Amino acid sequence: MITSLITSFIVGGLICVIGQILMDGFKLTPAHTLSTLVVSGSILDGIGLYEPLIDFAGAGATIPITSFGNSLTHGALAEAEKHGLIGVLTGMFEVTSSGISAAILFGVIGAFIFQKRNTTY
Amino acid sequence: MKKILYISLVLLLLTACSNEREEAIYPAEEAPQLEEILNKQDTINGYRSVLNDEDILVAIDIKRMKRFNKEKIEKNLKKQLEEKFPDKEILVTGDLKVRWELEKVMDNQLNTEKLSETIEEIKSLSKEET
Amino acid sequence: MVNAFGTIQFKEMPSIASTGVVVGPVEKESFFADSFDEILELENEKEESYEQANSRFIEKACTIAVQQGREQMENIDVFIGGDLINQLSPTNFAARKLAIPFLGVFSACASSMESLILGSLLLESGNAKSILAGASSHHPATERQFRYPIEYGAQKPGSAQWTVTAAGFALLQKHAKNAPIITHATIGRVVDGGQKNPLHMGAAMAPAARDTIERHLKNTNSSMADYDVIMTGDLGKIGLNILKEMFQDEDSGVILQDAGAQFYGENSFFNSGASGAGCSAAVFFSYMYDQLKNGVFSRVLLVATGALLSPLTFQQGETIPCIAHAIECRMEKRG
Amino acid sequence: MDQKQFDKIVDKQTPKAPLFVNMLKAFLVGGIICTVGQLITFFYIRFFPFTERTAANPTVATMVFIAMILTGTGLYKKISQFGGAGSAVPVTGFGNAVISASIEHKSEGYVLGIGGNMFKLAGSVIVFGVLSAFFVALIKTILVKMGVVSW
Repeated sequence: MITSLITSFIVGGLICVIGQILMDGFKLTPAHTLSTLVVSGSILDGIGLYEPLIDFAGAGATIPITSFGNSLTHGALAEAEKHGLIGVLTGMFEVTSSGISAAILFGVIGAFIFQKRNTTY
Repeated sequence: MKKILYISLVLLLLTACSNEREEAIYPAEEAPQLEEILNKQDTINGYRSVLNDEDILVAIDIKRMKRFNKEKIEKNLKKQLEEKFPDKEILVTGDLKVRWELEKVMDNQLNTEKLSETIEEIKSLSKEET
Repeated sequence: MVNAFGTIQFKEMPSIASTGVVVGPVEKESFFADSFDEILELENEKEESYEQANSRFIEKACTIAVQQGREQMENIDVFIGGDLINQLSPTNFAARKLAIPFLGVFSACASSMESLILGSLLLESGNAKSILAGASSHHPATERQFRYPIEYGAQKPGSAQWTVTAAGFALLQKHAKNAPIITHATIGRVVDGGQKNPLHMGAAMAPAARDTIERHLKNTNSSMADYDVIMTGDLGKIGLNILKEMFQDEDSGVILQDAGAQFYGENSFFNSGASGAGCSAAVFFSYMYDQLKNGVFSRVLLVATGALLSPLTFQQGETIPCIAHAIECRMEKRG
Repeated sequence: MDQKQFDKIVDKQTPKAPLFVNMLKAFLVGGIICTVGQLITFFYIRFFPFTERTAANPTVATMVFIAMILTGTGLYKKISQFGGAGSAVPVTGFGNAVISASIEHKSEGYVLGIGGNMFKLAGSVIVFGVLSAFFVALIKTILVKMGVVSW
């Protein structure tokens, strides 16, 4: 258990460090950084490396936004494996990500609950 | 900040060394052959296995640094077991959930009927893929 | 009279009869907090949009300025003002309530001085007797338009500045008793220093400030040492250092000051300092106005700087053009 | 003064982002967020019928829920100022982008305000996630058909 926590800490932390390097070193905006990471996650899954990383690091690999690219690609690939080229297309419409649905749901709920407050400093 | 890093490093080393091999097969006396194969594995820290007339469920605790190859290790072991037990359905997994479920089976000393029910449940659980 | 370089000399001596400055709750932290007329506890009241809140700040500041000048709102001839929001909606909406003939102006954070220059010209020409002029900005409203939503977590670099929530308006009248007079004004040119980083406004605006100050000094045949203070609007700490280094004048080190750099003191949360049209308006119409009135300063140059960018232009990769308007104020004991 | 001289002055006066310190902070904050995620994963595996793989979905949803609370109370912004990418890269950062935008645009109504602006910041992540997934899957499928790689 504890080793799992530590590996997820280290792997998750390292992915964030890569993000920080993109932001500070390459002067990317947060949106550019996150998009880059999502695309990398998707490519990593394409060459079959992301799933082993999840096996290794658990939440350290599923919580960073890279896993978003991974799950999308994984869905598309699973369909492609079954139905060939046409599966890539149909797969695209089948894949879901709990991140998006959760963000939409809690975004609306959050807007309901929270009022505007004074800016804090 | 650095302190936390050091502490976590020390913890990592400690836990890496202190993992004891936990091995258990239920019902215990059933399968000396199975035990033999499982004990040979050097990529795992331990295992839990439950079997009845049709199925063998094995939950392995894969060593931390070998977990990258989780799928391969599972497949490999499954193949070995299938050779030895051609008439049984075999499930090998490194999944924590299955391990915990098998522990429950062992703790509750389930009898045959309940056992096969639970085994079916566990099998369907592990089939679910995201 | 506008000469070739854009410096205007006012012969009729328009004066700043009174001022009104209203700030938000964060500005309690300000170095200038004691000089502000009113600090509101709520940045925006319940169910009120940020833009509405901005209008409320403007209305309050105008009311205070008029009250302190012992005038009636209906006696004001013209209301000149600007803010940072699209189509100047907060000022337009405030003008709807004030019901005074209205001129909306925009030169981003330099709007405060632009409205003051226009007001002085109207007084000078004899077409008006009392004028309300000033500018405002509202932190959350500006932030959401130019940057990110308020609650979005984006790490700010050390060069970033904090748009203040403040409205500052001045009542301009001819020959008001015991009030600072406006002697000169220099209209700024749009200067582009080739900067592209919207989180580093100080660097973008410094060349415009330099251009305007230089032209003003040249046109009025004066040097920096003739002024007690030359105060820029919102260059921030880094922008001020850049401006000082560009001048390489031995006097520039002391005389050049910046309202944005001093606004929040040394509080590192605000990084390089304050910014926004309300920053220059609030400081010039409270602290600087008081100092002039109390005779601490007798001759100052107020230079408000503005970055003329929009969220579209910097996303399209354009550089940030900037402008700076200057007003020279003097306090003379007049019988 | 020409452009070069000016650029030099700007360069000299602008403070450099402390890359190493920022990296360390990002590591710490990102690591902690992922560890919390791992704890939540354990919770779901233990008490609900989820395996390690399937537990990722409820975990992500729970993390976004936590992000909602932190965003609404104004804490997420503070964590981000300290943690930088450490709080932007985990899915909580994605949640923060969506939730902050929808709270912000509530004043323009539920359809045009919240509905229209919710993905103002986070939309690009979805767009590029889906696009790259499509192309990666396409390329891999073609390569498999050609016999260069296997599934």
